[in-house]
Amino acid sequence: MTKIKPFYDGLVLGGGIAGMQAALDLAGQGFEVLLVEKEPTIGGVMVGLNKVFPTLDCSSCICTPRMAEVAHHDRISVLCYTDLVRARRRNAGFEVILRKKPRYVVEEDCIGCSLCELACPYFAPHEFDQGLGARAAIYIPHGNAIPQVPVLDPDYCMLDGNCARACPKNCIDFAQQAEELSVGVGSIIVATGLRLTPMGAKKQYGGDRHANVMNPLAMERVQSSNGPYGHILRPSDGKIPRSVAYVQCAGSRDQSIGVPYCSRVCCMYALKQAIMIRHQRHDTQVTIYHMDIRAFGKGYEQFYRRAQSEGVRVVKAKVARITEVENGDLSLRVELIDEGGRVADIRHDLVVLSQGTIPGWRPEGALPLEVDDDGFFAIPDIAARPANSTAEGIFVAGVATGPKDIPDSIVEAGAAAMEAAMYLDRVRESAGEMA
Amino acid sequence: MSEPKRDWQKDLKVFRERMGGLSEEKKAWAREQRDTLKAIRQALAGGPATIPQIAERTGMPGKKVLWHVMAMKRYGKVAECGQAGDYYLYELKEGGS
Amino acid sequence: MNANGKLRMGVYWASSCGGCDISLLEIGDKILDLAQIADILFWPCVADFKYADVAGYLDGYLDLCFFNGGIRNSEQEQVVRLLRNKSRTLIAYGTCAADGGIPALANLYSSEEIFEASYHENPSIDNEAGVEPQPEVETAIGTLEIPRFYPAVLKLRDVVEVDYVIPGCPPQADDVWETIAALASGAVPVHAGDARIGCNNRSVCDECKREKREVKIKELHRHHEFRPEPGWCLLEQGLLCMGSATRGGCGALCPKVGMRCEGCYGPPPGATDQGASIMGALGALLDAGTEARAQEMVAEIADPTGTFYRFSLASSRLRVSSDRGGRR
Amino acid sequence: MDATELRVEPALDTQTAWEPRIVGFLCLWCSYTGADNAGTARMKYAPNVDIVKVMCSGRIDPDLILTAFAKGADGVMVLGCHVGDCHYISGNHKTMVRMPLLRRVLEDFGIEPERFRHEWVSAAEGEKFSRLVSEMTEQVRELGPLDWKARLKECTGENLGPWGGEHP
Amino acid sequence: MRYEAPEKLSEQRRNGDEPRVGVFVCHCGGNISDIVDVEKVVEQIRKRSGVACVTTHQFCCSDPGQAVIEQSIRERRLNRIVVAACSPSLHELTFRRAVARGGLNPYLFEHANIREHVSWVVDDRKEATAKAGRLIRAAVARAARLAPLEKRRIPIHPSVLVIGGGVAGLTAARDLANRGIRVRLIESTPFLGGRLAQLYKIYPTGQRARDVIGGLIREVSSNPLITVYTNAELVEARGFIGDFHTTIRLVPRGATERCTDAQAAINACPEETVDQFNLGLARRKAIYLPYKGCYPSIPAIDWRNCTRCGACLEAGGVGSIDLDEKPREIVIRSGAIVIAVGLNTYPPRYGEYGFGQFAEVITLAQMNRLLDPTGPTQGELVVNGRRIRRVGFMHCVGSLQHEGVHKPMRDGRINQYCSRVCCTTTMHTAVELKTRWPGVQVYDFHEDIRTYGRRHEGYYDKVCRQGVVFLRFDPLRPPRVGVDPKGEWPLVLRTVDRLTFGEELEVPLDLLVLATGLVARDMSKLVDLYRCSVGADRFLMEVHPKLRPVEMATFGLFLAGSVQGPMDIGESTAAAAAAASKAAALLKAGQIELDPFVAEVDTSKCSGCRICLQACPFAATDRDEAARTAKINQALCTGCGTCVASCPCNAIQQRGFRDDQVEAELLALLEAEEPVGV
Repeated sequence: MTKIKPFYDGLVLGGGIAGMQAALDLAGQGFEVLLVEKEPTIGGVMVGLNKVFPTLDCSSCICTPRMAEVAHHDRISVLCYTDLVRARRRNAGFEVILRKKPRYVVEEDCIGCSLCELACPYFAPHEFDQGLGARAAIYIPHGNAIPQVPVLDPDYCMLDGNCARACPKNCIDFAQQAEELSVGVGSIIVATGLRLTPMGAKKQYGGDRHANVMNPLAMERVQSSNGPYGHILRPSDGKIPRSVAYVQCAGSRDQSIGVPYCSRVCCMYALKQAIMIRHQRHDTQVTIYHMDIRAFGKGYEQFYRRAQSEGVRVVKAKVARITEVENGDLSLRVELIDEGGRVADIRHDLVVLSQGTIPGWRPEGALPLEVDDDGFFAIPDIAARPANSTAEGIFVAGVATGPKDIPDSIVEAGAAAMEAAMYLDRVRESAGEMA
Repeated sequence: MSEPKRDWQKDLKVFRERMGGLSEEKKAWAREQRDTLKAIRQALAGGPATIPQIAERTGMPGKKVLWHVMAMKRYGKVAECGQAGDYYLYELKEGGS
Repeated sequence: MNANGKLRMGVYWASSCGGCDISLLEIGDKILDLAQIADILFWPCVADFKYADVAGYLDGYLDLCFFNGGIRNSEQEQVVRLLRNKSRTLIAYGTCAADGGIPALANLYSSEEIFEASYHENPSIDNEAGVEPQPEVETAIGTLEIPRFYPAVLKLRDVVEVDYVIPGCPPQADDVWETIAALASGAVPVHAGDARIGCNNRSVCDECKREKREVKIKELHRHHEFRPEPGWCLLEQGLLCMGSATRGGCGALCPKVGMRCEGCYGPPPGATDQGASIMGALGALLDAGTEARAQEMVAEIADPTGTFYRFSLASSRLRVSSDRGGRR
Repeated sequence: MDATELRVEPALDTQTAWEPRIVGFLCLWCSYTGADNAGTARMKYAPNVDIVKVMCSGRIDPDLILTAFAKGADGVMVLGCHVGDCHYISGNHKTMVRMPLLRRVLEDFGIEPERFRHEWVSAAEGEKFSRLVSEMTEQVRELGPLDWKARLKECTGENLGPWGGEHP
Repeated sequence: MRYEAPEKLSEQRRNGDEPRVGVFVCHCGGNISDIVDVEKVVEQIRKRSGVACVTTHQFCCSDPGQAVIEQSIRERRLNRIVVAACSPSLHELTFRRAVARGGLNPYLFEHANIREHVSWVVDDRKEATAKAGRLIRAAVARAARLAPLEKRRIPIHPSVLVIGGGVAGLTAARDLANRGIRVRLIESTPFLGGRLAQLYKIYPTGQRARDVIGGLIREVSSNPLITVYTNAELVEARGFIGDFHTTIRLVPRGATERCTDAQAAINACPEETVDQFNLGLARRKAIYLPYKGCYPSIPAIDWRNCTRCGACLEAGGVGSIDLDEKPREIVIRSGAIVIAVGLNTYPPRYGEYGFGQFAEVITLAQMNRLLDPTGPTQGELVVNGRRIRRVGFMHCVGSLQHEGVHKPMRDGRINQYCSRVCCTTTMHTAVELKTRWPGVQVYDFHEDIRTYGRRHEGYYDKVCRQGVVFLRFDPLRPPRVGVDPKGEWPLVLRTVDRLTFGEELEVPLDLLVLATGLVARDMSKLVDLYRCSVGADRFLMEVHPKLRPVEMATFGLFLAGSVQGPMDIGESTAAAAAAASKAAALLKAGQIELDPFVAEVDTSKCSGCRICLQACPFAATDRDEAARTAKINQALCTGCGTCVASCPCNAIQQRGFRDDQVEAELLALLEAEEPVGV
């Protein structure tokens, strides 16, 4: 971990794939960058994915080298587990107040050996595995986390000092407290990513009540070889699912829950997860109930057809409701559109809800930025300057400007870095002229 | 390094005070987890079992059993050892108690 | 040298087809000159020389010995050690002496398998009693010994030091004559720097005039089912030409007439294992695209080991097959 | 398979206890990282595979594998990025051709197919890596020593020439 | 591969480079030493020849640990360093830096991973100790043969060539110039603006396309760092990253800057031809300006239709036109190249949904020209002299094609892919239509509606509310277009609607708009010159859609916009800015620094078999025609070593992974368990 300097050319908010790419592209052009991430590790959503569409590359194989590149870059400083308190315009740039949350571990001394984690006897729901797996009360977020430094979760810590006793470097620091930092920055790139609509958003689907109705990010973890189960199993009883359903637009294109827009990636990840299920269990049936299959990107339609040829059933239908029947199985009331709207009750033993994508963070006054009625940051000139926010000197990339797949996020991050670089040049030029 | 050596025991004491000690709720949670793990270990003492089998032996819901068994598996206390129908079998690992 | 100023020369034939002996005659008219510059003191193929005659010579008495064939049995080993001692210049003559040659392909089989094939299985064998040669046989006239059969064919260099190697199946007449002539005049024969006569320091591709189009191999072919386009690299056309993994010097004789190089000059300089060389290259050349197609293409190759190591098995990394099985 | 099951009881006479010697050629970007991952997750597996790291599985010359066998390895593993994941676009496409070719040659030499394993291991597949290593070790253990070095000596018998059976 | 190790070593010794290896074994605070018997390992390693010292440390990676390494290098005259600790992915860089601070070349360092690969995965102390010993002795053997290496530094010529003058090319050029970088932009047609200039309004902002492109052109044309060449054809290209030389041919435009009265010259021209800018919906002269406000504002002569009659010359005034100017060739040098040549719309074949057969069947792009008040009908909805009342939109014309249902393109391939922008463009156009002419009845024939992007769904919702009728067809049984048997309407469309029990419907129309897909342009020249990779969809292929989405496999070539695949305007500008960002990073650094693990050819062993030329995924292997051997372009080599394994003569070696280095490591691993020294 590098020492934090008093001034940076660019502040990147968010250490997901878009934020990392923006930081790399800005630092690549010679600027000093501070990357701030709220979680204890960089990597964002992508590092938790199993494979990525349409190439079925392993997600962490793509994401971890990026993370290492960011961590080792001479011109990038990384601050994990840190929130933005506020940024105020100052001179041509911004004064930024950050709040570094206590890890209770001295980052500089830790050697990432996880002896503390192994010494802790308590299990808490593991965020990285979407709660389906467990972790100790002190834990390294995951095998590919950067930094490889544990974080102590006081909510689950029983304060018995097992971890400190096990640490070979005496770096458990119970005296640590949140610390406020003030940094000057020339420009800001916001790449704060996404959240999904709550599992209970659509009452009739019972995502928050039925054990075997899963969220797609949890499914990614379940499909990963280093995931909570190591196999695809259902959460209610560890059964190998024989019939899996995907309910598309379960939180998108739906005015009733305030997400009227298309979440853009759900069709593709559903197809991808379906293929992965079929690869792991040839005899498991997978059905995708959808409104339209939006396979619009490069190679996506081909991927859609591949999924069908590999036995994934794609059915144009509306799912009215999901009810739990015996043994944790689920019954879906479905209106089959291509059969003239026939209504049927269909049983599955696992259901994945393709939830809507909503903004990962709202500025709430921390940044002088406007948001659109869709909740994402407003972009005044989305066609010609897609990375420029409503505030001068602040740029936006990735899902912060609307749902997006990984390639589009990465490309937009490059654009945001370019805009920030041009802005910094402009500011310097005028400062030079004034002097 | 000129910094004085960290005294974690002292720090922990202060930390404990700052956290207001252990709440009853938290103590109960820890107790329940201990009991759950103990029950699962007992259920597995007789040999490998599936999640529904453990659930039946312990009288706990499958979801809870699965979660704890997977926790034990992650930290090397339980291992997978074959399959029975649509379920995997789990067994206690030596030295994993 | 003899008092008459002639080279004292020996020729011997061990584990090989004998073609090398004949190839000495390919020098043509020069055979008459040979008589002018050399006295042949030992050449069992041509006249009835006895080992005892040779054993009687002082060490280093022979100026030159052309030894062709590898070492497969105890007699051959004794003779090569004898000739080594008696020869000032011992030349591993021909591919079998140099790298084991075709007889060394038997190294892929155990002795038992070889005997089984040679004395029982082959359809042309008439051996109802199932007799196999024994090293020692008691007869009325006493114990008869025949040479002991070795578990593998060895190249000459595994047994004795050699002064020069002339590879080729068979070697080229010019090289033979130039070597004899040079030694007769007291000069060192022209070699490639590593005592290899008739070789250059590159692969056959260097001498091959066929055009490379830098296209990948879409499909593999065998000679009898495919007529290659003239003037275009045979390998790129899908014939498993060994030229790129074979020591040059022959002038790319085979590719010149539309036949794939079979690799008789052994591995190129810098390489030890001819098979590894061509396998490395094929990795870059086969246009498989998918894993399934790669496996399909590999499966299409008839006898890869025999193709890649046709002449150099005895000098490959592994050299002999395991007695646990090997090829059936 | 669990690694602990594979470990034989330590023999009383450690001098004579044979342990499989296996060389693993791993590409840096996926498979080596996968092996690291197994370590980070503290997955126990057989200690018999020693890793030689290369930048890309496309660098793994068949000659290296033959050398490993000739010089005493009982088994060889070649692990690279999955097809499509190659850090160098298509380096592993060459591996994908070379390894099946080599496998056929090794079989002709009488080296059991179980002694040579070619697999794709991604950076996240620490579990797969540890499983493969343990499986491979067990397979080779069942076959016993290959000991090609001794085999070469045996076949060349007393005939060892000036180079003692080694290559000049 | 000859076993060269002994010679190499003796050679090293002769050169006075006798290895003195310093080995540092890390305890990692028990993480290693609790399992591995470090002392025993030290004893074993100490005995090995070439090892000058073996030191242990609690934490080698800590500041004091690194200081010990630095100090030992100086005090014990070490010239090779081995650290046995955690994974190199964590600390290889740390130790290389420490080695450099100690005064040694950082590549004389070898890392043995005895934590992740030993102590964390082996339970048994004896086994772990043995394995750690093997790994360390292998590292020592390898280290003894290491040679100093330097990072490669390749200078970059300080300018960028942008190919293509559409929205992506202009954006990239503008962005680069804004960062102070010299840009040359070449455009193959006489005017800038590309396809965007032909659009009417763009989604999701509803801006006039011409305003967007006009603003961009103004920024580009007024920036002194940008030189624009129109009517420029690619002729030849040489060079590589840092120093490309591209030859272009400049075709004269006929009119000169002294042409003050362009309109007079145009009016005087007697030759008329199809107006391609208006997609064949109008006609223009052989000397022309595509639209008012185009750039350059000087007219151009369409030489194919010009008869050189001289009428324009007389009308335009002295010096205004030059009919005799010859094309000239210039060479543009650049450090990087941005490719932004865009794409085409799918050309429907004759009879496809009645296209060409009926004047009332037009494409979506033509519809956009009709809606434009400056277009051929001054924005009136009149086709074939008839005011339009019933319009149908047909989706996926030329996209989402199926084998056996659709006729293949000229290269024998069908277009399986989705063209991405047509659904939203259709919805956007339908909104415009229903807003301007609420009485017009609109039908929409689709398979799926893919309004995926931000605010796209809004158009879909809006047209639904505006009463557009949606009919869903089966892609395997596409609708058919014919003449209305009743003669009431010019066209009738018959389709099976899957939304209403699959009944066959007849929809009479007086205009059918084909939402034609997007296809790659013919880029054969470009592909040939720069050795670009092309996908099955005929678009240029990026190195990796996620790792390097705007870069080509050949270093220094960047992709901007829809040359890569269908994109809308916002996506194109984002991609262009991303490409500009990559190019700017390259140019600003002035040089690139690359890992030193490159391949090199020993020309004395190379036989010129060209196998390596096919092995390299990055076209770094090339041929030296004079020497008839291979050569490796250090600027392009990525150091994978694939060519090394491919060379049958072992004439190629990879620095840092030479055969003798890898083999020494291998042999040390395979040594008998109790080593007796080398």
